[in-house]
Amino acid sequence: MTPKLALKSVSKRYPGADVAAVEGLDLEVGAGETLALLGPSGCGKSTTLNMIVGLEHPSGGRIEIDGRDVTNIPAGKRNVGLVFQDYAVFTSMTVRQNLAFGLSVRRVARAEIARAVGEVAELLGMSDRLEARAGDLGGSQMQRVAIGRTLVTRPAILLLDEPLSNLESAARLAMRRELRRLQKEIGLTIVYVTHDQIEALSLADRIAVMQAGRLRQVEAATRILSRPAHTFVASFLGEPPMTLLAGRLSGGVFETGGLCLPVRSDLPDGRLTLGLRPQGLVPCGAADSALAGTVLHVEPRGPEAVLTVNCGGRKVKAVVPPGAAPAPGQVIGLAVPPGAVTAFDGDTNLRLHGSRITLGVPA
Amino acid sequence: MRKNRNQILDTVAKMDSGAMTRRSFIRKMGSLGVAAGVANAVALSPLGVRKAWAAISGPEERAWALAVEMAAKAEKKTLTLLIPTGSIGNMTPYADLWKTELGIELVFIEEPDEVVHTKGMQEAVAKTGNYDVMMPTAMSYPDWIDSGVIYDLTDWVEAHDPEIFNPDWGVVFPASHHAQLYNGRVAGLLNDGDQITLLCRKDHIENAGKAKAFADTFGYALGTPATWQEYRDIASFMHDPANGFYGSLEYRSRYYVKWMFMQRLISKGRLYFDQDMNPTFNSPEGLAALEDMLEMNQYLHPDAFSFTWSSNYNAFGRGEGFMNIAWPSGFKYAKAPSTGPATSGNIAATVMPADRLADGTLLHAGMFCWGYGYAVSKYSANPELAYAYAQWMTSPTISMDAIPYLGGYSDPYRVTHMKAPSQRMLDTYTQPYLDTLYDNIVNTVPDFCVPGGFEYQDALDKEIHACMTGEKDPQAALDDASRAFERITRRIGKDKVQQSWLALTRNLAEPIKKASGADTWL
Amino acid sequence: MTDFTHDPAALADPPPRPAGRRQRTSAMRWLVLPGQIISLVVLVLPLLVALYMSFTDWSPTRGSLWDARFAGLFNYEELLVYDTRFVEAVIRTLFLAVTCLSLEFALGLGLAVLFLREFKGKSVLFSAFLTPMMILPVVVGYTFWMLFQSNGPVNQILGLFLGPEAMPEWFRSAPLAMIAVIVTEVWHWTPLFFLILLSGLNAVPENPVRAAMILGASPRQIFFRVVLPMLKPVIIVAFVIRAMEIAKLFDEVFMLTRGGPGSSTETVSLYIYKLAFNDFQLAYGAAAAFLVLVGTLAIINLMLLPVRDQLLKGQG
Amino acid sequence: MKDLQTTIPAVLRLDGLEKRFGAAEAVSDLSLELPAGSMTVLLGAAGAGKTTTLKMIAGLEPPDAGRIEIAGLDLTEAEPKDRNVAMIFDNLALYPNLTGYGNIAYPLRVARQAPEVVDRKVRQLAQVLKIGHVLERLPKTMSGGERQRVALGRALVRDPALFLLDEPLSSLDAMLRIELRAELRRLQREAGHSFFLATPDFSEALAVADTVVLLRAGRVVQVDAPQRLYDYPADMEAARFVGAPQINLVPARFAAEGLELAGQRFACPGFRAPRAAAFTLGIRPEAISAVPAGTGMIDATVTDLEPLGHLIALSAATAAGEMRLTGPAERFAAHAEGDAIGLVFDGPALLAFDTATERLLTARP
Amino acid sequence: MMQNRPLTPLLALVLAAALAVTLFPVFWVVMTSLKPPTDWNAAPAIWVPSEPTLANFRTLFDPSALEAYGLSGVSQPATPAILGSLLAAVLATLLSIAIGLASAIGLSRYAKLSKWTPLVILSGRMFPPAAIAVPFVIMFSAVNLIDSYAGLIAIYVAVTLPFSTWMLKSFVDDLPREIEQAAMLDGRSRLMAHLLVTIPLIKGGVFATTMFIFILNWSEFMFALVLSYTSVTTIPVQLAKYVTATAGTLYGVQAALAVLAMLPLILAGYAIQGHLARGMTFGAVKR
Repeated sequence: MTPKLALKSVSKRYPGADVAAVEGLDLEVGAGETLALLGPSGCGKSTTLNMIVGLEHPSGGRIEIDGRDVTNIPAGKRNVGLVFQDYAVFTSMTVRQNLAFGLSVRRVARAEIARAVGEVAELLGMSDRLEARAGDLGGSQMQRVAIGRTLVTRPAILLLDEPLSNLESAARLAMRRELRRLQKEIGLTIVYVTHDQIEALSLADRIAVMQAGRLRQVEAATRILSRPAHTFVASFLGEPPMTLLAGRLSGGVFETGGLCLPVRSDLPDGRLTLGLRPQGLVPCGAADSALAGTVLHVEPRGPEAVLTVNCGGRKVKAVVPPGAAPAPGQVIGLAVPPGAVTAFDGDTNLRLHGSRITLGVPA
Repeated sequence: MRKNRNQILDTVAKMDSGAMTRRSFIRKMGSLGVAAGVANAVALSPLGVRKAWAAISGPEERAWALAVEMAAKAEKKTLTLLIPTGSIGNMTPYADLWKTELGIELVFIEEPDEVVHTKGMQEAVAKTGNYDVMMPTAMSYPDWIDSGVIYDLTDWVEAHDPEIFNPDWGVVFPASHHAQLYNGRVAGLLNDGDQITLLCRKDHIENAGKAKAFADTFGYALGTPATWQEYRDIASFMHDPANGFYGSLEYRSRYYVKWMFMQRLISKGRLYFDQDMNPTFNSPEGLAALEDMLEMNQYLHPDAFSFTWSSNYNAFGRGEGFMNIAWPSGFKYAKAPSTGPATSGNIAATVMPADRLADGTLLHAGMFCWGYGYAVSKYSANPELAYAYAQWMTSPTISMDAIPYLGGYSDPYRVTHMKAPSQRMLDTYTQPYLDTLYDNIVNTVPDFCVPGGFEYQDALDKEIHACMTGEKDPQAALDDASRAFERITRRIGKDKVQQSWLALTRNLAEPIKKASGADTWL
Repeated sequence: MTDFTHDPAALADPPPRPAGRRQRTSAMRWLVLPGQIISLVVLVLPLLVALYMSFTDWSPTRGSLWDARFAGLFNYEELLVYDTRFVEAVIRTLFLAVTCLSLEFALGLGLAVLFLREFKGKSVLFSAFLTPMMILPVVVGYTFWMLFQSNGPVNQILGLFLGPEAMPEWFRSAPLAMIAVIVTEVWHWTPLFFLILLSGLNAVPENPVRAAMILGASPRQIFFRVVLPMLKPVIIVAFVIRAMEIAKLFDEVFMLTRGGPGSSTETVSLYIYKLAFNDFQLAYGAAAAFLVLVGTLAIINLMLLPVRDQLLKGQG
Repeated sequence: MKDLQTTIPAVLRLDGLEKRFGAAEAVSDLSLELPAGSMTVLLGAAGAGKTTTLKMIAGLEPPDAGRIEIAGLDLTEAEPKDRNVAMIFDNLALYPNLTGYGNIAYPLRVARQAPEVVDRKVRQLAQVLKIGHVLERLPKTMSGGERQRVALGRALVRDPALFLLDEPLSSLDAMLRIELRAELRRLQREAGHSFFLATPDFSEALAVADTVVLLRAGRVVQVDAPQRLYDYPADMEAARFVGAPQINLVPARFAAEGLELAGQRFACPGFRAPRAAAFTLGIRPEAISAVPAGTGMIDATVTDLEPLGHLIALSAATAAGEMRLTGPAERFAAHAEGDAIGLVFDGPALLAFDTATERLLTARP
Repeated sequence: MMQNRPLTPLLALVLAAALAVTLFPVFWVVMTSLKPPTDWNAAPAIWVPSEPTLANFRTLFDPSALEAYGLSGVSQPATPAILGSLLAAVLATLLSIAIGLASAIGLSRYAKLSKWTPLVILSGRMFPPAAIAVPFVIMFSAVNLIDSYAGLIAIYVAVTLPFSTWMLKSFVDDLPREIEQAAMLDGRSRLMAHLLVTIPLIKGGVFATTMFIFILNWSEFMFALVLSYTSVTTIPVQLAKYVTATAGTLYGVQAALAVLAMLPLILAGYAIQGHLARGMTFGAVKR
């Protein structure tokens, strides 16, 4: 089946810049799928988005929508909708005029516009605000207008550029739900750009993690946390993210800084980075694990608490229930169940697939 | 003037004692800068030479004596004069004398013509005392006196007698009255015999070919026009725009155009108001005057609509027209080779054209317009010194010397200026022209020298201008002007204006009073 | 376990009102005071004097202002009912405002749009186009007076293209003189619109424009339906500023036509000046000035209404 | 622990502080005592009056009423410079015309300290804050984190009695924010500074605070240790404000068996019943577990599953209204929308609120 | 995008024409200032002077300079007007800025503005000058300020004050108040914080405002016209006076004075080009 959207080794290089903003990007988005483009600011995700929508022209590669090469088709003719981070609603127009804009510039019949606008307003729960001036609306309502304005034109692909980042936290939660509802009801193909992993995890079917213009991993949202393909992904995702220990494995001992841990694994000796999932670590007696140390501090988070434990000079994070949290200064051990540790190649930073590794059980 | 004072006195004394023949007396006086006519009059005077000389030179001497006294007393050793731009040339030659002999420095503040009145009125409010002597036109006196910004000079005039009313060497009547008095009191001393006369190009008149062609066409001889009809005929005849030569130069520009109308109106025996202050120009005569002007437009210099006096003088001087309605200074400039390259030596001047009245008589009337004079500021630190300056500058002797300077536009106004001119005066104006001036001035009617004068003249000017530019038809223009006049009179107060108007019209030439009916007014 | 007291009893005695507010208001007062004094003495006070004056019949020929007779609304009635010259001047000034502002806006916008294009020497040209508005109004008036002389360059150029009939006497005909005034004003102040509109255009946020583009709008549709409406506040401010200046228009016309021919180019300012400083109908002139001031204020306030909040925030 | 009050001197004492802007009351009746050497967090939504409070303490806003005592001195009327407090503003307010060095040195230079002393202190601090490389640069060329540290340096260099931090991390990226807040915490602990930090982010408050002061509409709602704030919010609004996903609030009644929700009665072991018969029950999402249908306390239908990484937030329709619960992704992944499930509440964790006053009814241990 | 499209030849032509129209009057006045009297008002008009001369400029300082061309009667040098303009404009500008700065800081930092404030401030620019000129004359005569630069400067300060205050306020508003508050906490007094922190940080804005107020003061005509008696005069007033008996309107001399008058303004204008929009609109439009 033809993917709805395909990027084929797309790159973007700005004149005068040392590094490419986007380099060799290959990505496919299936029809009805929601893909989140996740990465820290400056990783190239907005550039990618602009290239998909046609605001920027790629320096190399091609972009296909429904199998059709649209690389040279101008924005506005690609049937792609974009919702901006700052909403970019037409503040001088009413909500109705905003919603009608995409159709009226195409000289669609008045009745047809009215119908489409009414429909979308209904969908977004804005029917009673149609005559309000868009400039007078609050953030989340502007957001709705921005989305509605795009939906009216029935785009093949909807691109959302950090749509929630300008909202207050309460509104953000509500809007996230709203988006999930819309997604379900309309069944659109969505590319969602964000730097907020919770949003990505919550809304996307698949997550594409970008760093420095390159795609690091594309993975189902449900699996990406447990199966990071790259140390960057491991360090970027998770709350708190994995504790990454870069060191060397030799003779069943993993040495990182001043910390030596016994390891049982099928890995060859050499440079190795181990990632410890904080949620996987279990506090235990200091003697019960080779991974032991003093509790530096305890950060309560409500339903849970984050421990920072100084294990031989390395700070290891673990998440525990708040009631079970040890006091700072206490010396504890951290048991490492097999699922809690991930191994990465010390040189390429890529995950070592299929390796089994057990850590920290004292010999 | 002062330097040879003793020599003049010596000469007079010698003549008086019989030690000198009349001929050598006149020659000697001439060499001392005294006009032959004056010398002759002095020599022939029944009063005797010494007394006659004293009568003429008396105003100067009394003024000088007062100046010496006041200069000594004065703490402020400067005398500041507010004067219109362009008039300074008649005054600067004496500044050194005042500085060296009296220790008084003359400071001239020049303002554009139309601003002098403004500055004076402002002084009424501001009371800065920055001006000692102010030189307004005669039209300013009523408002200035009412505003208390200048002195009523009557008492000083009586004390120091500038001899302005003397029939032999005083200011020519009726200008002596309408250009110096307000309600019968002296408000200022006239310094500038402003009247308009008609200048024609003698060389073109004397052109035999033209003369014949003209006579053939119009049935009378080509010459200076005697009536407005002739004026128009001649202008149309001479008009040759293809060669940059136009029938006449007169004014259609704002601020000047009203005079062209007022002149024509009085030629028809109408004054501006009747006895009860009703405007009189909204009448058949006024309409005829306007229509005459409209008809003349086609024979005018194209710049008529933007002329100021200086651009007018220059255009005429460059030879761009056959006739020009001009102030005497215009003649002065046209005669001087530097400013009138084309006209120097080629001017035939005449009094303003006349109009035939209903009864068939020819009415000669002239406009006395502008007419700068010296007034003394109420806020002056040294008012008597200022007065002394005014009397001294306008005295028969000094004024005779001052007027011919080219750098100013002061014009002859005393009888002696015209009837017994000095050589320099003659050189500047020529005797025929001085005679013309005299003939014209005795029949003059002044500007709106009544309270609110500037408002009246501006209201009239605006409407006449609008009519000339085609913006309004003549009747509408006159209606509007007349309405404006009624409003102005109402606002200022009818009684006040009327009193001054009647005082003014009482002292006009008899033919004019008779023609306008003013002779019957109370 | 708490280290904090949050004891309502602590409030049993209401604490004294602290002096902090005093301190701050006094800082404010001292900073603003000199400006207030100057404005009061040199702006408000004269205005009050003028207001008082406008209800009297004062003119210097009637002695001092304080002895002047109270005339009630006489002056105002005169002006509005009988003084056609005043009413004409008001209408003429309004006409000038509408004509000049529309032309300046259209030309300024056109120029600003040209400057959105990319070309060489843009910054130099930008400065060049701003030049007129930096020139003194009197100099502008004088310069155009020269240009419009009958043998001036304007006529010379007109004659070259249209023949000698097209070399009129500009200051001799009411409509032509009005055109000269309008041309002068438009030349002088189009750069202001250009400048303001260009700043506005450059400050238009990119995203709404991009959004419209993605929604399929043509450049033309984007300009008229998205960009211009966003410029509305800026446009209003420009109009307000210019309208205020036209209400006071004096210098250029004074130098150019002195209000002539007749009074066919006389603006309210010129007329008030004439009343006050030629006729010295000071009370009458003050009344005229007040009518103009009140009218201007009303109009400007109406124009400002939509952007007042932005002005307060100091944003355009 | 009441005796702590006597052993640890209060560095800041606010007494009945009030501030209004026009008709709007920004802060009212604010009384507080801040122990020295602690990290106190002023938590509140935007517009709650946090910044106003800090600025009043700093002397930048005069209070309309009340008293401010810093380190034992009544400084209500003192000029800012005489209060010996440092403040880090949400926009950092670095001097844009001074280098990093100049910014940090500024307070010392104003105090006319000897150049060599200034230099020593600045360099020392730069080392601690790891900003040696930006000392010669202007703020506009620095990254967000670097600017943040310079601002911190400018505050720290003076060693004032009290540090006021107004949302100091709000402009930073999520990752950087977490990194810096740990560092802030470390610096405060190590030097024993007194920090008063304002933030709208409850997770930040919980993470760093010794004590959280919850501010709402200019009034103090609750002053508590972070975990206690979460466990025992003073009222429903506080409960909603602290915690994500939000707490479930459903009308409930006390029943002989234990609880009555929407007409269903069931036992709820460990639930500390309030004295009221009818109340609003507050159930944290993590205090609900999903069990097979029919085996729970009440029945529910899954309406939505929202993956949140390690957790999944599950929305379920019940007779008492929609409830959200969170559970480990592994366990919830099996559910699908429309599934019938049962819900079990964790009795000890349940909270009861007065429906009318919204105040917490559950007794605190 | 709206930007970055190139100029088509047609548009380039339009631009060139617009440029010609914009610069022609300036060209004309400059050329006229270099023309000998014979070229001043010649018919047909002379575009480039036949024999360029600086005599017109010399006449401004030495009225007899034109006598070489046979023109006499120029009696007034422009020197007093130039000096007077400089004195009045510079002093009034400095005062307006100093007072305006204080007011701007006061208003921006400590005052609550009502919705009427912009209108009140703007109304300061709406007074028809003729309306307040008469009361000025009355009031000033009472305190001996008539015909003094002090009086003229007082008026200039007053009428430009709303402008300088509002414009400077917009610059102060741009500066986060936290910066000066930081300085206060760092040990500066309120006053010193404003003096040593606020003002230096908006010095670009202060410069722009200064230039702008200078432009206003230097251009002012009506007040100077009304209030000049004997000792006070400015360039615009002098410009209207250059008419003499013999030469009529002294086109060239007037043009020379006009050139001298506009030169500093054009320089000032270019120097603050970026802020000009803000200045012209009372700080309402920023760049």
